[in-house]
Amino acid sequence: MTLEEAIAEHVQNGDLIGIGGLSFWRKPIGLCREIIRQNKKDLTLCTFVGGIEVDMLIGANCISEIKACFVGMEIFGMAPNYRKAIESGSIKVSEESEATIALGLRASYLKVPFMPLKGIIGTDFPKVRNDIKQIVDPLGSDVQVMAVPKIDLDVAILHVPYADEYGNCNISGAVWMDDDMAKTAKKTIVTTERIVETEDIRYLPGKAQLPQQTTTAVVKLPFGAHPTSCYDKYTFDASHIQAYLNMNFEEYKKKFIHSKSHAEYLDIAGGSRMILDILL
Amino acid sequence: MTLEEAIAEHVQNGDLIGIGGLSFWRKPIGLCREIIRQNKKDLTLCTFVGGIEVDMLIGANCISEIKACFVGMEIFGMAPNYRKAIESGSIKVSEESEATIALGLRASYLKVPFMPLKGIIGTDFPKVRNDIKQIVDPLGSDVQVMAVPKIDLDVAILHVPYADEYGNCNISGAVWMDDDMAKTAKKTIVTTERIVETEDIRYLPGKAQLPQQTTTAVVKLPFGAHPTSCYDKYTFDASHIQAYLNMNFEEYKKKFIHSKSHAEYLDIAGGSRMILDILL
Amino acid sequence: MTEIARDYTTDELMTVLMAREVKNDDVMIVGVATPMVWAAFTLAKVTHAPDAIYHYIMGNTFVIEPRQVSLLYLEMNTARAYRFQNSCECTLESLPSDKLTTIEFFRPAQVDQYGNTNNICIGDWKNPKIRLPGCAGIADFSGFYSRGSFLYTPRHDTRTFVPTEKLFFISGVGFPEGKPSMCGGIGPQCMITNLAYLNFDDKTRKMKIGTIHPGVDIETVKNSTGFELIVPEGVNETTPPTVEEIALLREKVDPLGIRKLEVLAGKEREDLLDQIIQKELAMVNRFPKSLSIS
Amino acid sequence: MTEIARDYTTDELMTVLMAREVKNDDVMIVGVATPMVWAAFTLAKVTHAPDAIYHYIMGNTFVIEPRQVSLLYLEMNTARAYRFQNSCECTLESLPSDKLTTIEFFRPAQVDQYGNTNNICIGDWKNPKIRLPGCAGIADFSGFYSRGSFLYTPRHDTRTFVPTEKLFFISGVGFPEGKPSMCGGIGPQCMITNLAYLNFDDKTRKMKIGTIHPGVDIETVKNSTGFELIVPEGVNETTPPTVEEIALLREKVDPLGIRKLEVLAGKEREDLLDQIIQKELAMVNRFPKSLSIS
Repeated sequence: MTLEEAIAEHVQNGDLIGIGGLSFWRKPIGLCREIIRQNKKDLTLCTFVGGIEVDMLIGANCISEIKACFVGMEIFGMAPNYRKAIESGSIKVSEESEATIALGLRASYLKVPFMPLKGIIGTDFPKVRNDIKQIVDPLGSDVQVMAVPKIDLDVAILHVPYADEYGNCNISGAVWMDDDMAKTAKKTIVTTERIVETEDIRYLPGKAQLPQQTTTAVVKLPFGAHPTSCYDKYTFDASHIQAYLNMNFEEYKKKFIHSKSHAEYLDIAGGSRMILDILL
Repeated sequence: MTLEEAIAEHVQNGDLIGIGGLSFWRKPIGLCREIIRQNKKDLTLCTFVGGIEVDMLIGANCISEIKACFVGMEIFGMAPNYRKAIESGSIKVSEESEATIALGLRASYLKVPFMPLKGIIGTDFPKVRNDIKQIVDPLGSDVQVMAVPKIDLDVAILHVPYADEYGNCNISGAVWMDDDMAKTAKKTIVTTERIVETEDIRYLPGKAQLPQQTTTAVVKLPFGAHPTSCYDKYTFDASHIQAYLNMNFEEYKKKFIHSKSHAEYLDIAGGSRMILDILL
Repeated sequence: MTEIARDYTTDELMTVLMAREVKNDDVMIVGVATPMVWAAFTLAKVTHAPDAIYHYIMGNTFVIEPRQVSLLYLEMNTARAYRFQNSCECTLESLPSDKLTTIEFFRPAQVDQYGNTNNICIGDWKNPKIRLPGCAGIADFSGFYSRGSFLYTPRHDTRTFVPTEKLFFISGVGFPEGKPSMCGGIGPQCMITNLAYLNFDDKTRKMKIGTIHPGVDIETVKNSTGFELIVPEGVNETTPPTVEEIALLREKVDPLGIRKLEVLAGKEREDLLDQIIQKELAMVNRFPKSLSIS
Repeated sequence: MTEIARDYTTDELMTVLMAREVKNDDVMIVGVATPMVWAAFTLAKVTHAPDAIYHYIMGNTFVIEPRQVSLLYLEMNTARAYRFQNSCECTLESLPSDKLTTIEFFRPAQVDQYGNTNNICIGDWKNPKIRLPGCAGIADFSGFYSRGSFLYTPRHDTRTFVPTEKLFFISGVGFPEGKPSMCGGIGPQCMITNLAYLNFDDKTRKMKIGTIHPGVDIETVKNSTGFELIVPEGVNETTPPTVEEIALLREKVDPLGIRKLEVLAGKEREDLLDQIIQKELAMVNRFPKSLSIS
């Protein structure tokens, strides 16, 4: 299956999309770029810690709502399109903490409508989340907990370093929410640096954290996380992130996203020199 | 710390004890034998799938209550002391499924009094567990779930193949509930086949599933799971299990447990020949 | 190669029937102390379901390669795993996944006409005549499986097959009061016994005769069942094992006959157990993988 | 080796003060984009807390070995991990453990007199003047830590230090209304700034001056704080960094000065960032471990 087909077939306007990775690390940028090229609309994004991928999708007007506990460009600054969209009220925010996302996915996984959280009590989260409710222990103690709602993803989009042709995937570094997203999303689309044989996965640390049963489509896409990192292959491309922040988004989109094949994109982004820079 | 000290210092009469492993696999038998020698009383046992270790502790009158989803001798038959004790009403049973234990520990881990379970609805579990309650989604859907209570262990007793001197532990095979038990128990006592250096743990598959912060005491005790298995060192000792089932328990206790050092026990259990038989 | 075998035992027939339930894209859950199930899955794997995956509870592992059924070395599959599941994920993973086409066989001590099962006790729970080992995850999983749950017992008699009111404890949900469970699974699919292949009526959800094993008559099946079994018009005979299935089972899949431990009792069982243990200890390659794929 | 350094910058003073909070048996949580915290933990590790363990959120890893602070290669610590935490265990693990003596530094955009913090927005949440990146796990963890939570900011001014009514969003719980959080942690322990070391009054739980940095006067601290700061009798001066601490920090722990990105702004910051990136790309050994243990 090609990148184009994977997005065309599996992502619908209005879907709740889970994005794997964290911050500048192992984000499925190739898939996000394809979503932009196909001009998908009204998506709700759910990601643990969002960065450039969220900012790009907002800039391209693909997003109507965001669920994340952090969206920023880390040490490089704020995420400009994200800020602008929220400050102007053009997208909705579901205010999340790490645990509301982790437990929301876990609730989906266990097919229960909510999970109890001892935390966020005393914060202002409940004031802006009318789908979170403080309840007393139904088993009779007087302990107060927060009931936080399940998160049922329509599609999870993930990038991994290793996958086999069946969709067993190995993530060399941190898994973060990727496995819970893969298990709970109705569809899971994975891009991978490399296709390996199933037998080889057993020798990779962590083995197949994502089993084939949870994968809907696998597309081989080396450097598919660029300009974010994909451990243990390459680190993030700091220069590209700086360039992104210094350009108007329309300009960026025209130069790097529109009508660009993956190879063309990599060439424009610096080609071999860039690749040599980021490789670990 | 010695085996004697670990049990004497950390296990109190009346404690709720979590036992790691599953069935005939990686049970902390050395620790259980020491509990019997020290004649601890009124313990409540919590284990996922119990076998000979539960039967021994019941036979030795250490137990007043049991929480497990299965206790048996597998292909070898029923657990005689367990059957006798329940049929005669001499110990209490908290009827558990796999999920009520898994979620009970998870609730403890998250410091919430209960967890919602979509399951066991329609079974007779709620009839014999008045601490489980069917509730409706507090967030407003009409979904029914079971609220199952947290399990707060006083002590977890575990056997692992590899540990460092600080208590970082690697389990070569399945982890089962061991990590959740270690994380949630007030105290965690671990016996290990081998002491390794922390740096070496990173090369073991799964690395340190139990981190040092959760370990209270580590005792080196090779063959400490005998007659159950300890992957990847040895399998279970089928002959010993057969012998156990064919002996009166008082006889067994006198022959194999009382006043026996670990080396003496292994010798009586067949010594080098037995060791050569079980080694993988 | 569909020549029918003329000479097979009950355990072999049952194992073959269980194998036939496996689909090529299944995840086959291998529990603890269920060698007949393991043998059935491995037989399926080396015949019609080469891509099916083992999920060994012993080890919490996903494994592709088939191995000879073993009593002592089950855990050695761990070394072949391409996936581990840590902690309670294993317990909870199978539970809700719509994406897994899981197949699991449960062996109840009692079963009623709706496929509700009991593995907890014989007699009143508070004061049981026999305390059984327990139901492990049956209470959790039986209502969830999108492929349904699968039942078997080599003891087709009126102690095992009882009307709901004599089921001492519902520890696994079938079709409670004739309705599907609230948990979204499609319910029990079949009950494979030493006498017949039973399944469930689409409307009433009550157990019916699917096929009847060669040499068994309908009256025997009815009389061995403690509730009224639906008997459709013109019940067919169970298709017996093929020569190839029996040969594979005996020579490759389970040459030590470990599956038979599930059907034997008493002295006969003790002797077989001793024999298996001694044979396994004497093997040089203790966990052979030499299974020819047909 | 306790000779006091005469020449140090604000980032160096703050880093040293943060390092001093680490105890030898701590698990030090290194977040993302907090190089000053990483530098502080590494300085602690190579001075008084050699057994402390890094928990890198980047990688979900537990690591023992100290490495030179890096902008581009933080994730390479992954290869040195002796423990991984999969999935949401990472998020939830730190949350409740009574057994972990975790130390984590949070950098709030706003903080009130009770140590409640805001990282969500400036202005009304519904219509913010500035949308901030978010609080990540601060909402979850700040109330739980048995060692308390630790705060820092290099921007000690009345925009950061505000009275409760001007805190636009409580995204991290300190001592709400002067009481400990319901979650069992002991609450904020200190706030380390460019002007002073602040902590909390045992009775009122309100912020007070602990020590004041060399060269800063009490009036400056008070005037830079948007609420009434408790000023105890006879406030001491902050013990400055030692020569050794500064040398280690500059030469071994963070020779590229990555920590400074947390205190600089505008062009100065841009230039440093470029410089760091170019230097890191030019390094032959891109993630040096050559840290001398004193």
